Amino acid sequence: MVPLSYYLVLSGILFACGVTGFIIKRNIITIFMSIELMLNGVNLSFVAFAANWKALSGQVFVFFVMVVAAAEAAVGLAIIIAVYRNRETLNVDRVNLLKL
Amino acid sequence: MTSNLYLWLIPILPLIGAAINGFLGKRLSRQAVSAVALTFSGAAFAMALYVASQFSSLSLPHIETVAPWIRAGQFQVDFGFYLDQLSLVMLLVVTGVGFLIHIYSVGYMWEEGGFYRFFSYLNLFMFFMLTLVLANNYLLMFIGWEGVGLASYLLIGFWFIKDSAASAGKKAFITNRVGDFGFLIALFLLIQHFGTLTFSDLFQKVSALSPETAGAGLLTAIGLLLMVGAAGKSAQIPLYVWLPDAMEGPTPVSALIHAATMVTAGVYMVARSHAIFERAPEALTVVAIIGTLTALFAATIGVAQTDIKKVLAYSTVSQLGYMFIALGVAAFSAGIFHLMTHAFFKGLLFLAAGSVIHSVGGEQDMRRMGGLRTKIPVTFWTMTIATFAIAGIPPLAGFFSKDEILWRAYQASWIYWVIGVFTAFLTSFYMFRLWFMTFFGTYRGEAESGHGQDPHGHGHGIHESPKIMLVPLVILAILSVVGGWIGVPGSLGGSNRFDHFLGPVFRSTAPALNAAHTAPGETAPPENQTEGTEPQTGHSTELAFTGISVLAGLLGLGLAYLLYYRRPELPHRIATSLGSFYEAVRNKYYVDEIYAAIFIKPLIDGSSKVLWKGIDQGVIDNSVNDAADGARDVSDAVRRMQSGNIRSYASWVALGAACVLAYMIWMGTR
Amino acid sequence: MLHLIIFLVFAAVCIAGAVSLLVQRHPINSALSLIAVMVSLAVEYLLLGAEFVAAVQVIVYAGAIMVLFVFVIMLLNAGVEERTLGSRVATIFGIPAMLVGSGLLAWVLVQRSGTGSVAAGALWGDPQKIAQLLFHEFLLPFEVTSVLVLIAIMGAVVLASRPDQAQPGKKEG
Amino acid sequence: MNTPQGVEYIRILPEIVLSVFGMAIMLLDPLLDDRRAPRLLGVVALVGSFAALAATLLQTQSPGLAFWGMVKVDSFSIFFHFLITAITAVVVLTSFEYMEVQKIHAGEYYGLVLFGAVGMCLMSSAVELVLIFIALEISSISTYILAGFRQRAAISSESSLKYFLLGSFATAFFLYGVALMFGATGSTSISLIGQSLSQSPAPLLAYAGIAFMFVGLGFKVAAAPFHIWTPDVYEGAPSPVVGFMSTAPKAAVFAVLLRILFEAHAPGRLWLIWIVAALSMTLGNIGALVQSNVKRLLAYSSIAHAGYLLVAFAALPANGIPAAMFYTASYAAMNVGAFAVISHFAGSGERLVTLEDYAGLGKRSPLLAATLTIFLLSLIGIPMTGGFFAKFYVFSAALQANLPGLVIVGVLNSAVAAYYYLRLIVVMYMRDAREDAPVSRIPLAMGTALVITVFATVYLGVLPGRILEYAAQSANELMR
Amino acid sequence: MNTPTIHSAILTLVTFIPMAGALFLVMFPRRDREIRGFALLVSLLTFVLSLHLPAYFHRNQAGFQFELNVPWIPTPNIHYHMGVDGISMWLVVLTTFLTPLGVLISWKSIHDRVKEFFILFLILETALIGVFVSLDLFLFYFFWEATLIPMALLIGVWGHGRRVYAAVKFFLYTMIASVFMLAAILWLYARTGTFDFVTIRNAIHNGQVEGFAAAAPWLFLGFFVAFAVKVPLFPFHTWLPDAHVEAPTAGSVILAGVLLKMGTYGLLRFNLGLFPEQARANASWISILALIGIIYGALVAMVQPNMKKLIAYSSISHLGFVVMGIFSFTSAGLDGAMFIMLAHGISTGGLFMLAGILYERRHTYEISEYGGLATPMPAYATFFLFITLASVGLPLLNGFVGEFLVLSGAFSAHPVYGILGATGVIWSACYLLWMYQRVFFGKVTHHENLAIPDLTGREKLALWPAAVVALVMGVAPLWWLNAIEPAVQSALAPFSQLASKVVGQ
Repeated sequence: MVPLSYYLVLSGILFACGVTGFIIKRNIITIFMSIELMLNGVNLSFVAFAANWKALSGQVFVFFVMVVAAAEAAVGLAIIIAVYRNRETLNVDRVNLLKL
Repeated sequence: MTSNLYLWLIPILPLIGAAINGFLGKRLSRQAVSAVALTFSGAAFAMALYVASQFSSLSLPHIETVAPWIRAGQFQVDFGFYLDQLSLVMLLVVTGVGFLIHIYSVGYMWEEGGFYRFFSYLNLFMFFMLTLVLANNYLLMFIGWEGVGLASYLLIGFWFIKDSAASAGKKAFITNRVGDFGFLIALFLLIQHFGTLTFSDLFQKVSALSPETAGAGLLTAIGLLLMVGAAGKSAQIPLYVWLPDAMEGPTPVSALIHAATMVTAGVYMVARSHAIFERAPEALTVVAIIGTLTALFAATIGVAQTDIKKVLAYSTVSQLGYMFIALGVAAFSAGIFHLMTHAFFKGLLFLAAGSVIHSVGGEQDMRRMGGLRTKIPVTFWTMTIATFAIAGIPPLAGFFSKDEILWRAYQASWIYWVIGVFTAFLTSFYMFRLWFMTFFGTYRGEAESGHGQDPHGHGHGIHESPKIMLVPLVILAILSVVGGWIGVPGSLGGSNRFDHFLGPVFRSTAPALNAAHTAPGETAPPENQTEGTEPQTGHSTELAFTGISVLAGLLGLGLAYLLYYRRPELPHRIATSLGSFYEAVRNKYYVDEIYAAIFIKPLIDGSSKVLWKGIDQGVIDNSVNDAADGARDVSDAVRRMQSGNIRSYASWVALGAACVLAYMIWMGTR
Repeated sequence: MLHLIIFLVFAAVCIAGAVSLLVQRHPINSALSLIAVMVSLAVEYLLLGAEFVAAVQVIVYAGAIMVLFVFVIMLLNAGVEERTLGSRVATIFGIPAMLVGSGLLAWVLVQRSGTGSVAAGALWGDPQKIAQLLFHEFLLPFEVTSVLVLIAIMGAVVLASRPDQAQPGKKEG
Repeated sequence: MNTPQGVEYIRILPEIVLSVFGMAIMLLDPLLDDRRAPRLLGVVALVGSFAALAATLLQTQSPGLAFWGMVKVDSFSIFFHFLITAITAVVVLTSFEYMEVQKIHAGEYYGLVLFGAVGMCLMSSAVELVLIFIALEISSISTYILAGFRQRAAISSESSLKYFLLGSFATAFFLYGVALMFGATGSTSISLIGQSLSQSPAPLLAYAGIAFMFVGLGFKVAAAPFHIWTPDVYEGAPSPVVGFMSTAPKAAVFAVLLRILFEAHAPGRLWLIWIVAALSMTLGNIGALVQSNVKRLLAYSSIAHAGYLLVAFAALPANGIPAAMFYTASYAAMNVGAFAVISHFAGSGERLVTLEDYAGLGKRSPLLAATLTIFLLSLIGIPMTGGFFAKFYVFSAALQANLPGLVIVGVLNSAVAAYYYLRLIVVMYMRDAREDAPVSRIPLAMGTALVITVFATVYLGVLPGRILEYAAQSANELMR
Repeated sequence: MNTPTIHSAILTLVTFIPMAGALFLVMFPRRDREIRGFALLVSLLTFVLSLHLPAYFHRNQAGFQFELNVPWIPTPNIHYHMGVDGISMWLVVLTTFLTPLGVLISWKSIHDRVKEFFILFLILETALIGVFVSLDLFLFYFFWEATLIPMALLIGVWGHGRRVYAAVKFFLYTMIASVFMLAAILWLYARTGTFDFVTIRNAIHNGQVEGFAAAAPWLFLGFFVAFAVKVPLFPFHTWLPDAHVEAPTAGSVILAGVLLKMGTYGLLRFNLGLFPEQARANASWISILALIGIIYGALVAMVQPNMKKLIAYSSISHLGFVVMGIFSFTSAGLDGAMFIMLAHGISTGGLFMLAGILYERRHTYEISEYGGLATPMPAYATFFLFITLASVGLPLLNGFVGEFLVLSGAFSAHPVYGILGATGVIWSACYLLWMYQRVFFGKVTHHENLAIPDLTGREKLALWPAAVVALVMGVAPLWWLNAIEPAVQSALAPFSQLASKVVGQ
């Protein structure tokens, strides 16, 4: 018997960790991973709510999220490669040609 | 309206002349130009004579309304003309003297450049002056009022190459404007309280008011404001400063505008507004005081002037002062009488002076003249007549009018009389001083030294002026002799026809006279209740006073004779002994300098430094620009958000998200 | 009871993995810890009865996606990330905002999640039911995802392909 | 459990058409030789977008739900379909020249544009959060990629990276919002959510959900404080793409916002939107004041315009929704046009993008300058241009909702905004060109695009009635 | 000719013929001569057509005439509603009168981008006329804004020295101010559902607008700010000198002659027409601002070293008279205000033309650069003197009538204002005559001025009409006042209790 709120809080924590990672990490790939972490958090709450509402659509939603995540991963990593090719760095703090 | 005299033609005729000369004159020959000018001014004069001939058959005042001019709400002003004895006198003086001076000018200006310009200006002046005289409402009068100002501006600045001339013109116009400002305010008051500016209705409404209520101040205020206007136009203290400078203009101009006609407009206007003034005793008193002071003040200055025209100018100012004394004591007809005679002899004086200047090649400084008596006899004799006339030596014109004024002034208050007599003494003194210095003794200058601007001095020595200039001199001389005889006071066995003639105009004055007389404190003899009807008693006293004033005149003559004929070295010693005072007098009491210091300079500096540089650029523009810069700085600050660093961006997003979340939760929990 | 313990254990693992993702200095370690998070999440899904989701989680996420990550990390042989202080904003605003936000969120979730608790396998998401949904109600999204994947492929191709050497690699902008 | 019938396919016909053409392009790409490829593929894409336009017209006959309540065709969705496909067509036109000048893979480019359009169209017609989410991702990802299309330019890939990372970041927020919404109502269908929210007092979770969804969508429309990515991304991305992604996805996202906020009766939104709108307008305009790079300048201006648009969201639905719809339309017209001019003028490698480069354009190419001037005037909001009526409707809607404060902020902002648009006009006409290099003559496709956009801008400015009527009617349908 | 159709169509014709001409110019003539000639033709045609208005105008009839009212945009309910009354009619004629002169005066002075210049000039004319004839608030606002761009471009492209600064300043001042008006208009629309001026006015007078009482002060201010900047009233005036100094001659002529009148016209039409109570409540401080404008403008004008700046500041002073007259709420004041608007249009327009003529010859406006010009160019000096005197307010010239009426009106409403305002009579003489003396009198100081050519026939052609009109307006003002009076009376109707104090009760 696990209270629903536990799951939700866990998902919230994961989401928060993802946000934190995005904010503090310097390596672009890691930042991207943090985004994935956020998505995982979201997924957890979807599943939890699905269980809560006895509505399978929640679980289906998770599939789509995964697909999207996969797609994003492909595109994102491609972009990262492109950037790396142009700038020879993976440090976001050094990727700031565009400013002001 | 009995019969239509086409009064509007009188002013229009000179205007046509002005237009013709102005637009075409450039191509016309001098003969043609002068012909046009003379024709039209002469025609105006003829019209005036015709009107005079018809005069007896008219029902006075004779009013002709031509067309409406301005209408706003219930307030309306027409182009309308107003003819009564007063305007008739003015009409004749203006057209007559004006015509003569036109003739004179043909000779005087013959060699001048801009001949056509001169005559078109001169005709223009005639137009405005006649409009002023014939107007049947204050606004139309104001047209003429401003118009003559314009004409004088143009004519003073006729030799615009000379900066002094240009400045003098400007000075004249602006000083007049100051006066007109008062005039305008007076008009506004009239409009506000009487709703009309047309003389007939207006005076009707005014007459309804009794002088007692005048203490309420409305009429007094109006009167004072009108007086401001008059002071500007007629060169009274404190606005007289422009007139002496106005002598920069050609001499005929000085004669016509700054002696005979325009400067008397103020007198005419006050006389025209007698209905108001009579009900505003305080105003009248002010008029009298201003007149007195001006008369004295100007006379003293005149004593020390050496420029022949300047002397005449100051004498004009002081003579105008006389007229205002007359008005101030409600002796309107006397004032007008003096106006007329003064027009004759002062016009003559100027023309003669012009002839002198002409003959000595543009020299105006009396110290470089002398002994001209024999060389230019006609000028000399006419000048002599004029001088005696202005000095008030019987039986010349000036004597009667001046005597009349003095007598009436005495009736009001002895102070006026004393000052008046003293002024009369001064007048005759400086006039004879001029006379002696110019015509007697030995010639002190050399004709060849002509002023640059006045191309008369080429070569040939002193010569009498051409006929065309002398004829007007002679005519005016005659007038200066006989002009006074139409106003011989009863005391001298005359019947003062002039006074009787003008009587009807001022007859409506009964209620006010007490106030007018009692104002200065001296109680007037009760029998002098009405203008026009001379008191039967008191001829003896009047005669005595007449004697005194004549005496004063002769005294002046004597003194001048002593100082400037017998012992020409004396004046210098006196001057040195008087020292600084004499200096002050010579420099016209530094009035111009004072005005410059307390009005003009602060105004210019203030506007330039404080208003323009300070407020306009300093405060307003700067604040606007600062606002712009401020925006730019803020913009920079906003741009700083764009550090270009993804993590910062994410932080902003997170921050925003947190805020939104907090807000929504707050909304949800409420 | 056991149920709760399992949850807590794997929740702990989850959080530990997440934290280590943050603290690890080398991308590979971060990736590995992320995998740990995902696997333990799969267990949580099982606890919630979403067996199919759990399976997919392990296969697709932990398997495919993370492999991709690791591959890229290797490809670009990303080293230990250096300590650069490119963004003061992040420390001044970002972290506090994150803390506040997550605090609020947690409060909401605890306060008003509006339910009691869920039993193990409260809702049994077996493949059959899922398939039913996926191919009827969610048919359109399912089809549309194909477009999404298509785009992803194209994008990867375009971006990852070297720019043609028409004018040899000069950088602009 | 029955299979969908034909009419339901008509209800997604535009999307189908677009994706079919997209695939066609991908198949053709390898078959053609590189010289002729761009032009041909462009034509295909153009045909495709026009076909989609036609399909949209076809839709008007058959409104209604489809695919188990996933999509809903109503005049609202048709409006946005029409708008998006039109934008796509124009963007394709503007891209012809660009392809050749910049030497970039035409095939993928056009394919991505069309596929992106698919996502956007779906967003405007989807009534189910799952579908909305996927459609959103489609449009976003395609734009991420498009942003990075100038591979040789470092800034391009950087902008793509920024857009991508931050975009996914925001998507995560949106997704979390959806999750919470699902948790609050147990459903992901907007209509059902609407019902449950309108019946009982909304649970706190719903508020949180709205908050997170708003963050995600707000990011996509570049509303402050989620706007910061915009300038960088716009500056780096290829100009036609900027013209595309600053209008079409925004329109779609605004459609979604409208549906979520109004159709789902999202609670407690007024002041949130008030503040966000005011913030966006102010930050956007102020930030633009000192920009010297034209693309950046327009990026800031687009932030500001998002703000104006949000003003309508604060107003009452009855006249707020039509105002917003009209605004998206006119903004699309003028912005696409403006970026078309920019991309034509920028030349190869997009070198000429600073204000100084525009000096003397009035002399060097009067036509181009005049066109750009029209767009700028419209952006300022001078009467007789679409921009004016857009602002006008928005503000009057706000006034009818009794929000004078917001209107004052708005009008002041539009006055301030005049300054920086004016700067560009001033530079074009009143500065002398540094070098009088004649601008390359405008090719046919670009010319057509400019004509269309100019016409649209002016038409919306002179006879806005029809469009607004339609918008109002669709708003009523939405409310029902 | 005299059929109702032409009556309803005439305004549209007058308004849009210049625009049509501009479009034609865009396409056809190539050579500069043709362009100029065509522009002149169009403007003259417009002028002739506009004479139809006074010709068939029913004097002594209030209300709007030559009305045309057709729906334009259903939502919002915008009508194409045009019409003139005695007030706006003359301003239309003024515009059409000044435009040909502007074309003539810029005949030679504009040599590059001639085509664009005249196109913009004609467009500007259309916009200006539109402002005066439109009775639909939206239409009004449209034309109002439409005047902005051509004017700014005229200044910024064909101006001198700091033209860009001036143009931007002009644009921003007006733009920022007019958005407040837009807000006010929007509010009215939101409450009444119409833009029709007459409808709104009646609705307000019948108190059918809910929440009006509370909003009225702000609405009044909204309109007021927009107009005050245009006029320009004292604190908002600093854009004017810059704009004038930099603008090309024709630009200045139109700017001073017509553009400024938009502000005073707006005050008269909208601030008085829609918010009588507010107008009366705020009259005091507005009049004081006007008063400051009169004196301040004159004093600052006196010390300007730059001829055009001087004239610009003098306009500030003159427009101060207008505002004072308007807010005296007396028929004399309003009549006078209207009359000054027209007179100032003619005389100041003339002055700017003259200044421009001088600039063409010597390329400077610095007064110190001149002196003694009366000798080399007498005809020019004469025209200049004449226009100067008209501007000084010499009786029988156009300046006087208006000033007199305004002052008497202001005086009867509030003596102190009247008196202080009347000092303007002195100032104007000071600065103008001083300037005249410095430019024309004395010896020629700069040798390059010795050979300076006098007026050419074309310039005379441009100056004569102005001079003649100035004279006619001074001699026969009734021709204008007759038409103005009824409109003024109806404008004053709501002020009846004040109107009882109208001069000459």
